[in-house]
Amino acid sequence: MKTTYREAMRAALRDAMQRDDRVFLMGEDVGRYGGSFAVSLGLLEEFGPDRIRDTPLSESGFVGAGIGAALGGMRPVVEIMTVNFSLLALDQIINNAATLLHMSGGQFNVPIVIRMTTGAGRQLGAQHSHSLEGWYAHIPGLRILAPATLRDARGMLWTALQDPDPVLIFEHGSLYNVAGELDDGAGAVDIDKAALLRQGDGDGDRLTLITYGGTLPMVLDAADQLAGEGIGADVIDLRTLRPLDSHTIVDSVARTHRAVVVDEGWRSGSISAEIAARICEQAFFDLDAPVERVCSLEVPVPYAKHLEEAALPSVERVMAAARRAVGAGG
Amino acid sequence: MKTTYREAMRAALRDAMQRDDRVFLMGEDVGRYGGSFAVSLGLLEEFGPDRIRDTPLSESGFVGAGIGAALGGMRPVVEIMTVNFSLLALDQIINNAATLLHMSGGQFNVPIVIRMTTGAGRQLGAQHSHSLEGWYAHIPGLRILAPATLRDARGMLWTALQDPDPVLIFEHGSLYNVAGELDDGAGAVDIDKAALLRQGDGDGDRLTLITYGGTLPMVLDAADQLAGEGIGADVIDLRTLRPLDSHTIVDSVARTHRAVVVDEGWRSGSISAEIAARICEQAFFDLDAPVERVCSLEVPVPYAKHLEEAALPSVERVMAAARRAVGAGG
Amino acid sequence: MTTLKNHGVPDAEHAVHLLRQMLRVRRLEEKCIELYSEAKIRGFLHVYIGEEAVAAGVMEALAPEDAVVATYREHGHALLRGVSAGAILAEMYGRAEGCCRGRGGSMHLFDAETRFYGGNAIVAGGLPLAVGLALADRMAGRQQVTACFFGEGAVAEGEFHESMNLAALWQLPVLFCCENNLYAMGTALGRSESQTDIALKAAGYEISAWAVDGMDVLAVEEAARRAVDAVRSGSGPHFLELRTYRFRAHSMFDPELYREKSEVVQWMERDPISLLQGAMQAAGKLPEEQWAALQADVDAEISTAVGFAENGTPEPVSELSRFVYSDRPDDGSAGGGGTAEWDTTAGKGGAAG
Amino acid sequence: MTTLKNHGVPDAEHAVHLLRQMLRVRRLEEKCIELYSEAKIRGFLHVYIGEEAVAAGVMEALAPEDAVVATYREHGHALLRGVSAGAILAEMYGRAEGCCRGRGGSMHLFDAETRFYGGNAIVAGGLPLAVGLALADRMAGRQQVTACFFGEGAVAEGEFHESMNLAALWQLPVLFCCENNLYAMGTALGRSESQTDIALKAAGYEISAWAVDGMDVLAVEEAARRAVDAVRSGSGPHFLELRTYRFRAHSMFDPELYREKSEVVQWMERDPISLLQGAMQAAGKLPEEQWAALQADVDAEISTAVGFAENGTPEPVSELSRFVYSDRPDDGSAGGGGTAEWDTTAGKGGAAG
Ligand SMILES: Cc1ncc(C[n+]2csc(CCOP(=O)(O)OP(=O)(O)O)c2C)c(N)n1
Ligand SMILES: Cc1ncc(C[n+]2csc(CCOP(=O)(O)OP(=O)(O)O)c2C)c(N)n1
Ligand SMILES: [Mg+2]
Ligand SMILES: [Mg+2]
Repeated sequence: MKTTYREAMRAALRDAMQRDDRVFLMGEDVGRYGGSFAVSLGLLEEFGPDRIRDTPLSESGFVGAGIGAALGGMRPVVEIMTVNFSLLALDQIINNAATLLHMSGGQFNVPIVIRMTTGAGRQLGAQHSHSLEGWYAHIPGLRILAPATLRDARGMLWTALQDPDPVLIFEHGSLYNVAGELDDGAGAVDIDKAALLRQGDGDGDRLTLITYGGTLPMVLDAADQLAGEGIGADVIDLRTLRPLDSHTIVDSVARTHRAVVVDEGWRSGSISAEIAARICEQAFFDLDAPVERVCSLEVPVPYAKHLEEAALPSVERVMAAARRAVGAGG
Repeated sequence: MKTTYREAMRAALRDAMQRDDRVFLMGEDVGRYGGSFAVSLGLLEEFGPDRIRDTPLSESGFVGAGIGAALGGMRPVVEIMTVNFSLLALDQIINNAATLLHMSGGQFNVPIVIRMTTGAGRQLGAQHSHSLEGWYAHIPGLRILAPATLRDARGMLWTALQDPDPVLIFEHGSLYNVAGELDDGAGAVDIDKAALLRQGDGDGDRLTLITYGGTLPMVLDAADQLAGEGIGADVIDLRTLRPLDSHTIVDSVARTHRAVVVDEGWRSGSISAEIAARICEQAFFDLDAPVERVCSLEVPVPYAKHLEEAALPSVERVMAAARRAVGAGG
Repeated sequence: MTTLKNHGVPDAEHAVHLLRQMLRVRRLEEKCIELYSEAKIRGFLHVYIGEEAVAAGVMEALAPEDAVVATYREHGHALLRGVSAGAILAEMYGRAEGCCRGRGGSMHLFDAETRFYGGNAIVAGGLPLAVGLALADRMAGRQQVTACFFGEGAVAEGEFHESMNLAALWQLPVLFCCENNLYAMGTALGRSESQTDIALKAAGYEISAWAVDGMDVLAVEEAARRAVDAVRSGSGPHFLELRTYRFRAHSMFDPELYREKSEVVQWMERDPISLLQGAMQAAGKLPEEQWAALQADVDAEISTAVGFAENGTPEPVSELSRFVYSDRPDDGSAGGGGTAEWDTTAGKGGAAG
Repeated sequence: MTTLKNHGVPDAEHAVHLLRQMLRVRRLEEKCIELYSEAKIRGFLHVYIGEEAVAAGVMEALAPEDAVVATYREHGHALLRGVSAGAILAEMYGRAEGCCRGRGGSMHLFDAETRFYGGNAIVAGGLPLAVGLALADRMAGRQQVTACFFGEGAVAEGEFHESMNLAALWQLPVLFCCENNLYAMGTALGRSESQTDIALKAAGYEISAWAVDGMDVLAVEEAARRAVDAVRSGSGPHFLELRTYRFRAHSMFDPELYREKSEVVQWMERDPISLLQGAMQAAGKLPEEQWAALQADVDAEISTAVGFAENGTPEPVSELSRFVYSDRPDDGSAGGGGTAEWDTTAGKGGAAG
């Protein structure tokens, strides 16, 4: 079946709503507008305004209401238009969703799913271009997902809804229009393991490219080109940023001895730092070169196209880092 | 002069208010109550309610108003009672304070200082025990300070107020009562460099202990005890978490070849990850063992004393990590 | 001292019940203060002394299937909702027998059985939860009410505003109970709100609101019953401004620089317990020996509770990482089993800090 | 079509000025749409077409030393505040000559010279800034006013609530201008507010508020002058609810599923430009040739501006890291010089990713 990332997300929502009466979608303009990125287009007509629930502009209020509804037995899917606005709801996410289970000694779990668009690349300027999913991954009590493929766009939501605890799903804005083939029977996928999407081969240099979300297409592209240069790259799609599946990473690095992490977040304190730190901790004596990090430049993302492009990771920067890592110059 | 951390902070505030008419303090209960941690006790009487300005409970509102006042030419010191409540103000801090200069092409800098108490250790439970200063250090446009000594408590504020850009000062709650000697003439200190507070010596094993803020006393204590075991520890007080002074860290590690980072933040995605990553990037071939990290357990901080203690870094855990790092068992 | 509103002849048995309820809270908290000074209890401790009529009156109006959301000043709410004094004290002792296994402490009491959803130490942080609980009831077609308690200080927070609007817009079954004790820590109402008539503020959201004498438990109960009935019958959220006063400091650390002792003394003359007790005695409905027996009963309850807490066991440190995530059947997956510090033992570098 | 309120005999010269101001905004934005479809402008673009009377009327009441805070729908505000059409268009082209050197784009126009503090793409995010700007004026003893524009959608946000309260509590010189165009993206007012009378809501903060026909530039100006005078003279914040309508889609991506075409058409009959033009022509105060000349003038201004933007230079990539922190005299410290990616070149591992 030919589909797009957006359609896969929509199919996942529809499917969840059909399977479980307790599931409903709530957020700004999810209904009459059709979703700010058109993900929920048509669902209002199908499920009505109670279950496709438009909210006023009040991120803290409706995210908190989602948490309350989860406590009350529902399975809310709360959409925050973009991660940028989620800063207004952080108190509810961190001080309530992530902590209630522990504070209550195991009595109150919070089965909420919060979806939001993330990332830059569309010239929206500093206040609309944050990539904060890696930052969110710092918070115990949350599970952080970053579907990068059609399969995951289709399959992660249902698994997330089965989770008794809060799950945040970050959808990179540049992925919605990605089109491709998806199995007709595609459904729930695990959300525990990273995926080794490609295993580098050949007798030449080897390395592991680690990424997730919006930068995955770029990294796959780089891996292709590197293969042309005789560099065999493993490509790992992290898929879940918390808990991080170190095993898959360390396994690969133990074979390749070199790693490049690609992450659209700002470099300092990004999830790329955590990954680099873990590789050094857990594969120190396997490692033949420092772990390279390709991140966004540490600037508020600028509007102008040429400036924005210069600020974000690119195939060229990934390739250069890969070449440095294998000591092939750069 | 004998003083306490709290008194040193107060003296710094008084001093700044006296020196510069544009400086004022604003926050919940900074005036009539005397400050929730008694830092501003007595200042209302001295400077009046206009400049020691009590605010309603509205973190986003008054932090945003502080940003506006800074734009309007004032030099506001905004107190958020604790970092836990700063989550309510994150939109203003990240989307406005940290980005206005860049978005406006250099026209509008934001000379605000935001102070807040941070940290656990007083049995306040999950919603009152966050250590998020390292997390804040991810954000470009902010400068993040963590005074750990009397000298810095006394001296960082004035330097921060000279800074044309937003500065966040994190005061660990366990430090307020720390007493000691301070030069009568103690004043402004630089906020650019980490401090090598102690240089390990002897012919035995060597390592670098890196920390900041509330865990500094514990690390100094551990260094003393390690010396007794023949392990010579450099101790670095980071002082400023953004920008991070990698040079001081790397210089020391180049001599000691081993490092332990101690940080009260949750381990995954903490500033300890960034430090470990940088050491691996910048001193890879100098490093003889993986960088150790001693962080808080990844749980919402529990109330019960024995559980809280088990969750936080301790002298014992620092010592054990140090011994592991130097390969002395553990 | 007979400044109780005339509610007609109060049913003696019910009045004694209310008196007992208030007294239970009072004695529990007096004991907490004592235990705090003995360092048996730590952290922040916020007592409700002086405000007992509010929780006592409102709880009467609720049914067991209703839900309650409160603040960090919630010992009374928990107790009167049905959490035992023993479970509450054990929690403050950090015991496994505490209502949150020692993880919550004074500010974070929770109890699933009585649908007591906290205990929230973030001012106004509970309001959106209450809205959501009510939304769940509404969507599931249950005739349940969620009562949400918060201080007048919370009214300045954005979360108050957003919650009021959502509840009103969607006509959700929430009873907002604003405990207006005139101070938020050291900040007097007039220094925190441009409009100090809180009930009037609620009307700005098209929510029916009225102000009630929060020292008069009968008045509180009457108002709460009226409001709960309306909420339950589907006429949307209601709002009570309960005018009360906190007799003690904000917490154990508060030197009370911000108010005159005389103001406190004046309010103490309207102590909700004395008011009701006095009125009943004046009406000849509370014989001395009954009052003495009631007090003895309550004292016994509290001292049993202290014993329970004292004899409790510490939650094992080995359980510390539990409840970060829900327990799951052990499927070997990374997310299950309450693992708190992911992967730290898995590596070769031995990084278990 | 003469549904303008009777403001007495309008001064012809002044009315022509207002007409010109509105037309400048209209033509600028029509050009923006054109340029957008040619992909010369990117990102989000929100036009103000239909709402021009609001900015035009309010700006008349402000003095040069006053401050303005607006939203992401702010081209008109910037232009009428005095930012040149060239600097605005160059910004949308991402040019160094843009009013923010290409870093801001359509949603983030800023201009220090005219005290235009943005451009803010976070709904309600500008309100606290306006409160703070007014606080600074107040503390410094300056008789200045801060005008803060925001949509009716922003009213549901907590930041609105907190800002209103602070401004009223401290009696700060803010003029709140709520541009009530009935929709927040696809959400009609009645679906976002339980109380849809926004001016009434403001009164809940004890802020003087009144509703104004936002299609009638003379009415807007009159109300704004009255309010600004009151604010400037120290009688605290004032609030205008300006009832208007957006003729176009929310942004370039909006299929407008949420409203009827007929509703839009009906509102277009009250196009603020046609209304004033019609009234003046009816009163014989706008000869055909004067109207033609005015249009030609405005067209010339806009096409000059387009030329300016087209001929602008890209901000050099080497400058990208500037303005993360303020430029400082080169003291060699880590914090200075706008370094964006700390330390990446300093290490031995060659980690400059
Ligand atoms: C968001 C937030 N800000 C600040 C605090 C610190 N704090 C705790 S209680 C309190 C006063 C609250 O007053 P009120 O809502 O009137 O309740 P009361 O204590 O009077 O019952 C403050 C400021 C907090 N817990 N949460
Ligand atoms: C905090 C936040 N939430 C959501 C958005 C997305 N968004 C942009 S404009 C808008 C509608 C705002 O409506 P209103 O305030 O009425 O202004 P208008 O666009 O009608 O001028 C929304 C939801 C945002 N920019 N900021
Ligand atoms: Mg109060
Ligand atoms: Mg609108």
